[in-house]
Amino acid sequence: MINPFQPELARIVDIKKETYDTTTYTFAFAKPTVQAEFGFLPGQFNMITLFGIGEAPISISSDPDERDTFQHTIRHVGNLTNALNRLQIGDTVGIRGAYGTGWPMDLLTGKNVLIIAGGIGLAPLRPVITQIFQRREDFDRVEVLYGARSPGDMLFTDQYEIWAQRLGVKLTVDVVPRGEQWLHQVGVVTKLLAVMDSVPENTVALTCGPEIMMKFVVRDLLSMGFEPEQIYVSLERRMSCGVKKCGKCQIGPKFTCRDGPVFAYAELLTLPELELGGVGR
Amino acid sequence: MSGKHIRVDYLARVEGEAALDVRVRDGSITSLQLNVFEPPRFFQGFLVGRKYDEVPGIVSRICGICPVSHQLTSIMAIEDAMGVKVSRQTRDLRKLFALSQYIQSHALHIYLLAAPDFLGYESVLSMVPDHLQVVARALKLKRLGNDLTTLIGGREVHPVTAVVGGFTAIPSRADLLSIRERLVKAKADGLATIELIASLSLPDFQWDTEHVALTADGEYAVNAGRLLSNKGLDIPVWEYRGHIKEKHVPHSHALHSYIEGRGSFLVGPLARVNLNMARMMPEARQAAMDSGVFPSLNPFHSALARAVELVHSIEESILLIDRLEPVEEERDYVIQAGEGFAITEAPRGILYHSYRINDQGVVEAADIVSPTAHNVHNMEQDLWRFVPTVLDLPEEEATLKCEMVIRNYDPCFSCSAHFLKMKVDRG
Amino acid sequence: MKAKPRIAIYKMSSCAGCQLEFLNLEPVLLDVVGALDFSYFVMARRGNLPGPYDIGFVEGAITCGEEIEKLKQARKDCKMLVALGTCACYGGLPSIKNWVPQRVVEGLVYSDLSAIHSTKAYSIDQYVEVDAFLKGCPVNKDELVEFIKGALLGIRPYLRPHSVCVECKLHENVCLFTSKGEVCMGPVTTAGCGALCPSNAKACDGCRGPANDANTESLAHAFLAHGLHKNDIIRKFRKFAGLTPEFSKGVEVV
Amino acid sequence: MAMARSVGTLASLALLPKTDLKGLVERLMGEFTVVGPVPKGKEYVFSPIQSAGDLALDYGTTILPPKKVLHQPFEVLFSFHETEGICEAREPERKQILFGLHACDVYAIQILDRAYTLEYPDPYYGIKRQNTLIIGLNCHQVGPTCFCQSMGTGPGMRQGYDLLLTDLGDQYLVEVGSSSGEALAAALQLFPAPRVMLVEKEKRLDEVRRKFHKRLQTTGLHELLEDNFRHPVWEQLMHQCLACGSCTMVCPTCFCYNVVDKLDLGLKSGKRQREWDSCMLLEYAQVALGHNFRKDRDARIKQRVYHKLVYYEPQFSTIGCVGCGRCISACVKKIDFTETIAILRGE
Ligand SMILES: Cc1cc2nc3c(=O)[nH]c(=O)nc-3n(C[C@H](O)[C@H](O)[C@H](O)COP(=O)(O)OP(=O)(O)OC[C@H]3O[C@@H](n4cnc5c(N)ncnc54)[C@H](O)[C@@H]3O)c2cc1C
Ligand code: SF4
Ligand code: SF4
Ligand code: SF4
Repeated sequence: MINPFQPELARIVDIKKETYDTTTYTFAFAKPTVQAEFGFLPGQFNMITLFGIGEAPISISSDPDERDTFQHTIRHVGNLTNALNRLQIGDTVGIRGAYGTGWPMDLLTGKNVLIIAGGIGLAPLRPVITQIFQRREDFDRVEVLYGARSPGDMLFTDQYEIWAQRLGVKLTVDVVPRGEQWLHQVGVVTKLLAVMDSVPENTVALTCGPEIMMKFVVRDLLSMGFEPEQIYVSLERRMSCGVKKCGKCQIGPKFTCRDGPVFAYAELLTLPELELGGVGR
Repeated sequence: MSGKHIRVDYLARVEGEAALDVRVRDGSITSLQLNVFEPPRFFQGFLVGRKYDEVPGIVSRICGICPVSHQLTSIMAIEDAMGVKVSRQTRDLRKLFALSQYIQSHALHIYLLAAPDFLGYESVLSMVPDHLQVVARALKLKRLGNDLTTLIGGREVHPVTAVVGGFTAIPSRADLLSIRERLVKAKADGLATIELIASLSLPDFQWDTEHVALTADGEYAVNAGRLLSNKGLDIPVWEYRGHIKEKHVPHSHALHSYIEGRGSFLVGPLARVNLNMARMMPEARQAAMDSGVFPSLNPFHSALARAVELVHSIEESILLIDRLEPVEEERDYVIQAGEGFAITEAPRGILYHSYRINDQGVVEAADIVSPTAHNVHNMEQDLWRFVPTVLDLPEEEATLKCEMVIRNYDPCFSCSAHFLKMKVDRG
Repeated sequence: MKAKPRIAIYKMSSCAGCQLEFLNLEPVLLDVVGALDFSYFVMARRGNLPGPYDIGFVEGAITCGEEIEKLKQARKDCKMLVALGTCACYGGLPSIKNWVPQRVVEGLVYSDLSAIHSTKAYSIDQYVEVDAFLKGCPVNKDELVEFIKGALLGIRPYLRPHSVCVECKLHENVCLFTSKGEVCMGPVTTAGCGALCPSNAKACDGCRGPANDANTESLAHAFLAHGLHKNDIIRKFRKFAGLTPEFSKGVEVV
Repeated sequence: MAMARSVGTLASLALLPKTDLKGLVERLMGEFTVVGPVPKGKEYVFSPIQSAGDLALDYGTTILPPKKVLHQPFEVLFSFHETEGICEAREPERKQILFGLHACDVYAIQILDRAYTLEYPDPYYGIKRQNTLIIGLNCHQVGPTCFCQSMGTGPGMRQGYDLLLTDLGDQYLVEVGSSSGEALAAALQLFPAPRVMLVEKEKRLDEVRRKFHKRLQTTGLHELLEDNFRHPVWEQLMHQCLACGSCTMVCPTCFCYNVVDKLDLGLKSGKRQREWDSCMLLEYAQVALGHNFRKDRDARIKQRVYHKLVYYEPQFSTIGCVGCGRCISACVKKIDFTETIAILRGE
């Protein structure tokens, strides 16, 4: 019987510091066969193990077409993620996956796509952006709205100009520390909704970020005329297995690890979700 | 002869906090104070108003080294107060329980606290590279004592099963038998311990103080007996307060015990072996006799007495296990008002507890005198006699020797701590 | 190789049981000594070395001015300061006396009070910032080892935050409360002891202080329903951790 | 997998005189580890038996459900080593028999089978399950907290067992529930019984059915609960509940667990281990930096009740409560969700 709880060994092949507390790691499975078989959809996640410390669910932030390696963009917030920060190129971790539903890529074809991300929430959306970028002609208008706490908290900063060649990119920060230069918007990410080019017609909105941010994004989108079926969100829950066993990630009858992490907002309306759900509200 | 100033800031490897202050003028001591500054925790104070069944758990926290003694003594004093009778099995288990703590505490003291002095190390930690075998033996013995305590009490520090009337849970016969095997093997380690201590050269120092211990017929007294001394004291437990008094000396948080009309006295392994050697288990008795030192008035022989008791405890534990077939027993008794007393031999000497309990089972008065409290006065007396013999030694050595006098007692200043500041002021 | 962390062990008002648990680690003691440098450990060594230290373990409650000073110095000397055991975490058993007028308690023990000046018994975090709390009277050795490993790895160890009932059930004990009609502090007390007392057929005494979502009011009502007298309930909550807001609430009910 | 076997027609029906039970159990012990109800204090626990005499077949219920044998309270998933990598040193599992299970517990195992053997099958559970035969025992008494009847899970068993015993006085009626059960029955050479004995069995069960006094009315439960997410009863429960976790720890259908890594002191090797977790505990839904998705006790209480009574249905095509009553008897505050439902129904 195959054991879904046993990670495969993977090596860190590159480390790139994104911000003071966030790092992008490039991994390759130690066994070439495992690497060759490994495929994923934008929005899926892996369970990353540091032996002796534990396991954590982390979205895959690289492009699925890149087959030799894959990337995770990780914010250092606790035991495992801080310990990762102490690792070096060549070190080994355990990885298993990919798990969960991805973003509804099939649904996006031929449509307008609106991507709204906050903070680390851009990581699981980057594969969507890179896919769209490469198959730009398959989509209609595409716009990325991204907000972070401050300019220093923005991820993938060297990508925006490239992305902007083929899609709309709008940026905002909550605050600009004195002395720093910032040429874009200031304010929470919903501010960008007021200045975006996107309109509800024929558009699918994808959003990921802190739940409270998504709550306001959804509220504003609805008020602008988006239907709940047009909006997709990616949720975060505690997970100890990633494969529908440990129970922790359940929201009503749904397992976030399997039925999510990407949910249609319409579906959330049937769930007792804390901020975005409908039951009990 | 003046101008010389010896000062030791810490006496380490004892249990509790104390300081020693010695003033010497023209070659003679003008004042000597063993100052126990271990902060008082007022157990006797806050026991008042608590329920009788809470007492064993509370008094256990007087001392993390000998919690079993405090628990058992309080339980027996309360049983005395309420007229509770217990079964033979309970008495046997209690004795085994007490002996387990002898094994643990004696192994701890002999190897971890005292041996470094004799072998010339600052601690057992630094002995590891040169004496790995010895350290391994020490840890094995200590673990055995701890495991036996845990088997009976549920935990080694502050065990939980011993209660008024008996035990809440009892060990299985199978578990007892498996620890019995380890006890049998440990006897050799115990004998090696005696050999080790007997091979050391101990200071030749003695004086005629009074030695006090519990004595019982037909057994080496631990949990019950009469109080006996080498100077004629022979009283039942409840007469303790008629003979043994305490005074509060301003320089110390430990009350000083004395025998009415006589003065300080010594309790602990040396007193016990001196008074009760004939009732020891065979191999321990033989080893004690072979050593040729007992009875001894040299407090440094406490170390040897402890080693002998280690072997005795192992032997008697085996004997007790052989006759134990533990069965669950009901503990029924009625709560009654009364006053009760108990004295046991804790590893460091006699431990006295007495309680007055009302008809609701609430404690109205508590009186506890720990072995170290019994000994502190005598320690000072030892030092009065010992300091002059070391005044000519180099500072460092004189200090160590004084510390050794105190460490001999395996003092537990929490029970009555961990550092002793010694200051010798020679004017 | 990285230098071994330097450890200091301090004693305040305590029974020394918690620091003894270091020495009671026999099966792994040599490994522990191999991994840590016990620079300051007065119970175990004579050659104690001055700070600074990487980790300081403080045992015992704070009951007098000298201890406050000693504690503040310890805080200065140690990168990480750990409360070792319930006395240091909550005041512990010595805190029982906090509810009896000080002079009354003292008078029950000493005849001449002129040399005695103790304060109420407080946890160490009343006076200094504390980085970690190891609960238990005494501390649980498994937790102590987990903590040491965590410190070596630079992570927070997993210490159970929930109630003793969880471990009690994991061990399939007969519940004293529901089956034997005894009252038990387990439902509001932090686990991590392996449900030691109930596993030995003895009600939990609350020695590890309040669990993370302790509903002491409701438990106090359950005690009342079981026929406990008001004073019994007060005694239950004012024992090891009577100063905590949670256990104080239990007292307020009656 | 045992649960997948069809019940089939009751091909064989046998009788076992009570006097023969001991011999039968002893024969089973030759080949299997027999796990059955044994006394512990005033309660009972499932435990491997040392002799047939250990079995206490007149038990009412056990502290922990037999789930603990298949999904253990603590379980090592694998060990790992700095240089040797991951090693799964699992001992070969001996075949075991769960003996004397009541209907509720057998039903619960079928629910666990769905949670643990369908998507991403759990190998630890799976292997133990494959090596496990279930000998059920129809109840002949009703405990004070039992309400299996209203949940449709008992007192009589319809499936999920390999063999089923019904107490008929001085003998047991033995029914076969699976091909493994059939093989077992054949090996044990039981006396065939006439089919009319089934009538006798139903008569006994009817007597039991009349004794229930606790019930949870399940019709319209989803709507009832969905309409009452904000009912004041939840707030009352929030004040009562101790959040101690006992109710979930004893539940035969709870499957949640937590995972912790335990390193050896050398920091070079260790093991990954899981242990039962509970949605009633504060830390269960807490994530890094302290955010908690179910911080309030009432949210956790609702999660438990709604999960059992509503959400299992879409997940596992069955209601999640088997009416064993353990959560009620384990609760220090005697919180009883059959009463909560009655309140919601305005009863
Ligand atoms: C589907 C999904 C995708 C994610 N993607 C990313 C990502 O791309 N980048 C990123 O930086 N973070 C991501 N997270 C969050 C990340 O999982 C947590 O930050 C991480 O688990 C924290 O672990 P820790 O050991 O550092 O923290 P600690 O607080 O020490 O956590 C201990 C354990 O708690 C659990 N845990 C704690 N926080 C979370 C959490 N937020 N979600 C799930 N389990 C948690 C884990 O089991 C963890 O090992 C994602 C979470 C989910 C559920
Ligand atoms: S917490 Fe308990 S064991 Fe630790 S020092 Fe205090 S009284 Fe002793
Ligand atoms: S015995 Fe105490 S700790 Fe154990 S389940 Fe019952 S109430 Fe909880
Ligand atoms: S059961 Fe309670 S009293 Fe006993 S050790 Fe655990 S927390 Fe302390």
